[in-house]
Amino acid sequence: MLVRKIETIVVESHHTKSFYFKGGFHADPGQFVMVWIPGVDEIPMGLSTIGENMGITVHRVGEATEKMHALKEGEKIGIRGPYGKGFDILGRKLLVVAGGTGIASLMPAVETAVEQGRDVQVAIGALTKDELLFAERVRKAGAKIEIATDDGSEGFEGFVSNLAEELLSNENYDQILTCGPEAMMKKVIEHGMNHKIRTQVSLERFMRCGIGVCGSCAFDGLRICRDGPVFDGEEVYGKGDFDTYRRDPSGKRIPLLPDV
Amino acid sequence: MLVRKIETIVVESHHTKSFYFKGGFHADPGQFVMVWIPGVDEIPMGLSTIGENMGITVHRVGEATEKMHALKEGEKIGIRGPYGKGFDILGRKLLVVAGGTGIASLMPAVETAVEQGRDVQVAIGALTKDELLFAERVRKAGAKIEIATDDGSEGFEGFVSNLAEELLSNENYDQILTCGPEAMMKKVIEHGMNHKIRTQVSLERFMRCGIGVCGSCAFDGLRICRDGPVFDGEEVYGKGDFDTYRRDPSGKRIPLLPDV
Amino acid sequence: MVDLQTSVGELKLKNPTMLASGILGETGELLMRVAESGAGAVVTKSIGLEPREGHPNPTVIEFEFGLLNAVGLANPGIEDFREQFQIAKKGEVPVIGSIFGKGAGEFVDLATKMEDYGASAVELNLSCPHAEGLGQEIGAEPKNVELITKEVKGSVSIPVFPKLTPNVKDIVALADAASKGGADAVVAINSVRAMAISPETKMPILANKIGGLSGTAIRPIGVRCVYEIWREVSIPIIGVGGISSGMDALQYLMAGASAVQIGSGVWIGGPGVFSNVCKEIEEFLEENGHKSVKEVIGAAHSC
Amino acid sequence: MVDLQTSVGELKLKNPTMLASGILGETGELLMRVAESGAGAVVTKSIGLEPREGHPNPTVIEFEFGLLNAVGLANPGIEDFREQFQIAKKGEVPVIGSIFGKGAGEFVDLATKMEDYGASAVELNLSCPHAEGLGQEIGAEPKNVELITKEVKGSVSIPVFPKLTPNVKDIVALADAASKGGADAVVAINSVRAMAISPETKMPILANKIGGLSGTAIRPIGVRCVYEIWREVSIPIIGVGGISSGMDALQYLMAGASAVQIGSGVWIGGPGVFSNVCKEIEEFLEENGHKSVKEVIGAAHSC
Ligand SMILES: Cc1cc2nc3c(=O)[nH]c(=O)nc-3n(C[C@H](O)[C@H](O)[C@H](O)COP(=O)(O)OP(=O)(O)OC[C@H]3O[C@@H](n4cnc5c(N)ncnc54)[C@H](O)[C@@H]3O)c2cc1C
Ligand SMILES: Cc1cc2nc3c(=O)[nH]c(=O)nc-3n(C[C@H](O)[C@H](O)[C@H](O)COP(=O)(O)OP(=O)(O)OC[C@H]3O[C@@H](n4cnc5c(N)ncnc54)[C@H](O)[C@@H]3O)c2cc1C
Ligand SMILES: Cc1cc2nc3c(=O)[nH]c(=O)nc-3n(C[C@H](O)[C@H](O)[C@H](O)COP(=O)(O)O)c2cc1C
Ligand SMILES: Cc1cc2nc3c(=O)[nH]c(=O)nc-3n(C[C@H](O)[C@H](O)[C@H](O)COP(=O)(O)O)c2cc1C
Ligand code: FES
Ligand code: FES
Repeated sequence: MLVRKIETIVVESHHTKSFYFKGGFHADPGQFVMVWIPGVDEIPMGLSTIGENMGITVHRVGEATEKMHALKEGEKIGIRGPYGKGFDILGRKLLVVAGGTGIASLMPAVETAVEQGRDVQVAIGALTKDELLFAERVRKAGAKIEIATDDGSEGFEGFVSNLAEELLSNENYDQILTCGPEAMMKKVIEHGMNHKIRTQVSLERFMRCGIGVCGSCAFDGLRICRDGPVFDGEEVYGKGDFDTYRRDPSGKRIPLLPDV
Repeated sequence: MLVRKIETIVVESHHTKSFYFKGGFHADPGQFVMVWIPGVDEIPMGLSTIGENMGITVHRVGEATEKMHALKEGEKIGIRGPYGKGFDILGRKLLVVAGGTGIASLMPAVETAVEQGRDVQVAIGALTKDELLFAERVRKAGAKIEIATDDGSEGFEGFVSNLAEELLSNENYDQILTCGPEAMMKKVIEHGMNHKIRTQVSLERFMRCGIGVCGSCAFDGLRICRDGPVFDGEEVYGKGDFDTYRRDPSGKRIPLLPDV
Repeated sequence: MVDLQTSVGELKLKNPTMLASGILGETGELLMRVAESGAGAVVTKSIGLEPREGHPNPTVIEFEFGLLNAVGLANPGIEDFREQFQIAKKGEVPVIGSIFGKGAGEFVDLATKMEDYGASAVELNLSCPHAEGLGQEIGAEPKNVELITKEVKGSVSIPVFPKLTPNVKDIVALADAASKGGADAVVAINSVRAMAISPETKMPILANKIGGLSGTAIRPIGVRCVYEIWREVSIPIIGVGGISSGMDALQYLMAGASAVQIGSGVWIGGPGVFSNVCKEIEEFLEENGHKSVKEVIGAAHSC
Repeated sequence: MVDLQTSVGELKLKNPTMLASGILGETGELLMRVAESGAGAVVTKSIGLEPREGHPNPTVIEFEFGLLNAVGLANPGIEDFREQFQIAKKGEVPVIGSIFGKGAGEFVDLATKMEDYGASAVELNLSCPHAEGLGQEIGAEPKNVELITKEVKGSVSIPVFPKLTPNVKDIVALADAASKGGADAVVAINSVRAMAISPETKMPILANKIGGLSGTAIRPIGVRCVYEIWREVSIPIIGVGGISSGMDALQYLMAGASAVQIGSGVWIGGPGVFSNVCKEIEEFLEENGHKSVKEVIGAAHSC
């Protein structure tokens, strides 16, 4: 377990903050870490920034993320990782489709792909303008950006998956990378299949070990933490758990709520 | 613990045999291994050959070496190591002084030094002609050889330390390497000091761990297994244990018998 | 060709490797995947009567030499597990149901259910080192091991394997008690009570503070336990603790284990660890002139 | 500047690191060398009444994660050891005499001699895992620990430190017994009963078959033992097991140890391990705003 001081905290939106710390390890775009909030919990978080300074971007949804939000610069967190299989960054033209906090896990892929000289089109979706994350950072990275808000307060009015469908109809892409609610990703995979484009999706399930032994993150016969969290869209599309079931900490299979 | 098949056994004299096995590890000239004779004992042995095929040369003196001599090609021994600090091979002209089985631990140094283009003069001593070891191998390596036998049955009549003194008076050497009875090595160190030449000596004491933790091989404040077995002559010359005391398996300090 | 088939009492195995309890054993699909990856049998996560969330995170941390865990017997409860069990059986190797309870009555209820579900054997977790009132808190006493084994034996007809804790002065006494209770085999060992502190935060890392050490670090402890049990107790032994290679498994087999389980070995080796271990055992046996893995079981005792 | 001084009961130490018994502790000169290399105190090899050759070789083997040994309490006997002790004292740090015996009478005789020789304290080896009729075969029973401690306390005036075995269900009961017997501190832990088999020869590697596991692998076990003892027993604790860095030592200190011992850490780190560990502790304390090492003793219990 690495223990790191929080060097910088950035408020990204009313419910989301980024936390930066010195990594000291290599990570691939799409990998995650287990973040220990001492005395509270340990939770998985995608790396939203990789490099000498590592960053995670935390959406406040419950106790652990709440306590995380209450931490100050200089306080300590534990880090295990990086874990999992990240995105394969391939192809000349990439479409990146992010729903909500999903953009956090996608940012390193966006930045890496642009640095490698690829054409990157990002579609970010949020409920409303104020909850949009990293739009500026996407622009600064040199990627093209389109925005969708459910309430139309900025950009395209509607789901980002619909926006993605529009983009796919207008241009040819080689790869799609997506992270967000599974209902949204399911649509994106379908659009990808219609256009015969491979989609890579990043999934989330309850995790304990993060290293593929405890089985808590089971998703059909896959372990999200080790076989994923990034999977080929076609691989997960057919699975019974996709967009349907998750497991609670007891291992019980329960319905996946639409907004988780 | 590596377990190795004995590939070849060579009878070197009526009380000495060499055993060859596939090493699979790197060793420096002068290093030793702990040899496990399954069901019998584990004893330290200098490596008499280093390289892809490793060799040890065993003088039959007691139970373990007797059992070792009874082993056949194809039988298995355990190997831990290589351990310890070997010889520093330095200087243009080297004098190598070997008493009895001492030549075994010196052979890799002789061969390495010649390969490195150094001038090597070897002086081998034995009680009698039939107990001379590796004379042919020294010649084949391309080193010069002088022989001393206590009974005069071959070469110089007398102790090899006297032969060494003669060689030192006739030529200039940069380094002396020696292995054999401590009384002999003590003389060699003295001759070296008289000629202002550094002597490196290889020592033996009762060993258990071979890795510097158990303390069984204590020699004043040194551990033969880890700080040695090769030491600077001047470093050990002043020590109370040198040529005087050894320790038995209980750790008791007891007189060093002249021929051990 | 070397024959890797072995048996643990009446339970026949196509090879001597099994998945250890608590590793990928909570869901049917993962059990099936492990079976398809080459394990000779799979053991389920330890299941109790009711759903249980286990200890809060952190629950698992890794060292260079093993894992420390305090999952705390999280499980969906025996009722919910029925469906998972049916899926697991599709893997076409024996599925062994691991169970835990507060006393003989709970063990009996759970064992009966497992038999019902089609378990090939039932493993009694009398050894979890980090769950209050459960596991080793019961199973460190020989008389409890004997009693619970006897009660379970009296109520099911599938083989019964008590799993023993190494966190005692004398694991042989536990094995002996299991044998007296009628156990068909014993499983040794569960993880070793241990903990880790993070100096930077001045806190134990596991939320439960204390957990169980598993993996390479405990292999010499597990081998010793199996060796000691074999000398004194005549029922078969299933060896577990720190196995990740064929040579590791062979140490256990030669110490006296009729089969082995692999848990933490899945961490580095993935589900492929079972077929790799089998391949290495096979190569070793071939090179050393053996026709069957059975020839080396207990071999380290003949010297 | 951080103050590394600590004390174990009345025994004052310039820093919290000590040499563990059985490592380089058989001869005066090596004890002196370790003292001069920076250890805050040195513990002698365990000494008995008579010279003892110990078990035959192989007695020590190494793993990536620690050592397995069955030296078998080889020692030159208390009479012969007098001279070594006098040499050891030249190292100018406290020399603690470790002793083993078959019962209270032998322990008393040995302790009296050690006091005579000038020992700063006496450590009772009630925990060697591989010597028949000695060590843990006596010391796994709380009542023996209490009795032997009491008898030794009654006959010497130097501090008495029983060294405890982790190979029990409940090490706290042993510490409690030591405390009741009047111990000034307890030392935890001795090595963990373990073994290794060489598949190629089908034999246990150690001549004694069973030995004790030490080094990195057992650190989480030792930390757990110290943590458990601290919660229940109020006498000071000396922590030992798998320490080779400052962070390792800090885990023990925070678990409740007033000082630590290093044994197998000498394998990789050499005698320089003591000053390295001290330097690392010092740096850690400095960075974390502590003035004295005493501030972190038991710190992991406040959460
Ligand atoms: C691979 C992966 C990457 C993730 N990346 C991010 C990220 O970049 N940013 C972000 O804000 N969130 C991310 N999450 C989700 C994040 O882990 C949860 O939001 C967080 O654990 C909620 O904890 P809580 O105590 O605040 O909420 P709770 O009230 O405990 O739970 C809220 C939701 O979070 C889930 N959750 C709780 N604990 C865990 C756990 N140990 N593992 C997985 N899910 C859990 C619950 O199942 C529930 O659905 C990621 C999850 C995974 C699996
Ligand atoms: C670094 C080193 C390198 C050596 N290299 C060689 C070599 O190349 N060829 C060779 O023939 N011999 C070598 N020896 C000596 C060899 O180890 C002993 O001759 C052997 O151990 C004797 O065992 P035994 O049972 O036959 O004799 P024993 O009857 O047991 O004893 C005879 C002598 O050997 C010593 N001895 C016994 N056991 C050990 C032990 N574990 N460690 C050290 N000494 C022991 C005894 O103290 C005694 O002096 C070396 C010793 C050391 C320390
Ligand atoms: C994450 C984890 C969870 C475990 N859960 C259980 C369990 O539920 N029941 C059980 O009997 N053993 C459990 N164990 C112990 C293992 O089955 C096994 O006995 C132990 O880990 C030693 O084997 P290994 O070194 O191969 O992991 C668990 C071990 C780990 C690492
Ligand atoms: C080679 C060796 C010899 C030992 N001899 C003794 C001994 O004589 N008396 C004793 O109390 N402990 C002995 N021990 C145990 C250590 O003192 C220590 O308790 C144990 O090794 C754990 O610490 P470590 O991991 O730092 O080595 C010995 C350990 C080793 C490795
Ligand atoms: S979180 Fe443990 S297997 Fe994925
Ligand atoms: S043989 Fe153990 S210290 Fe040298």
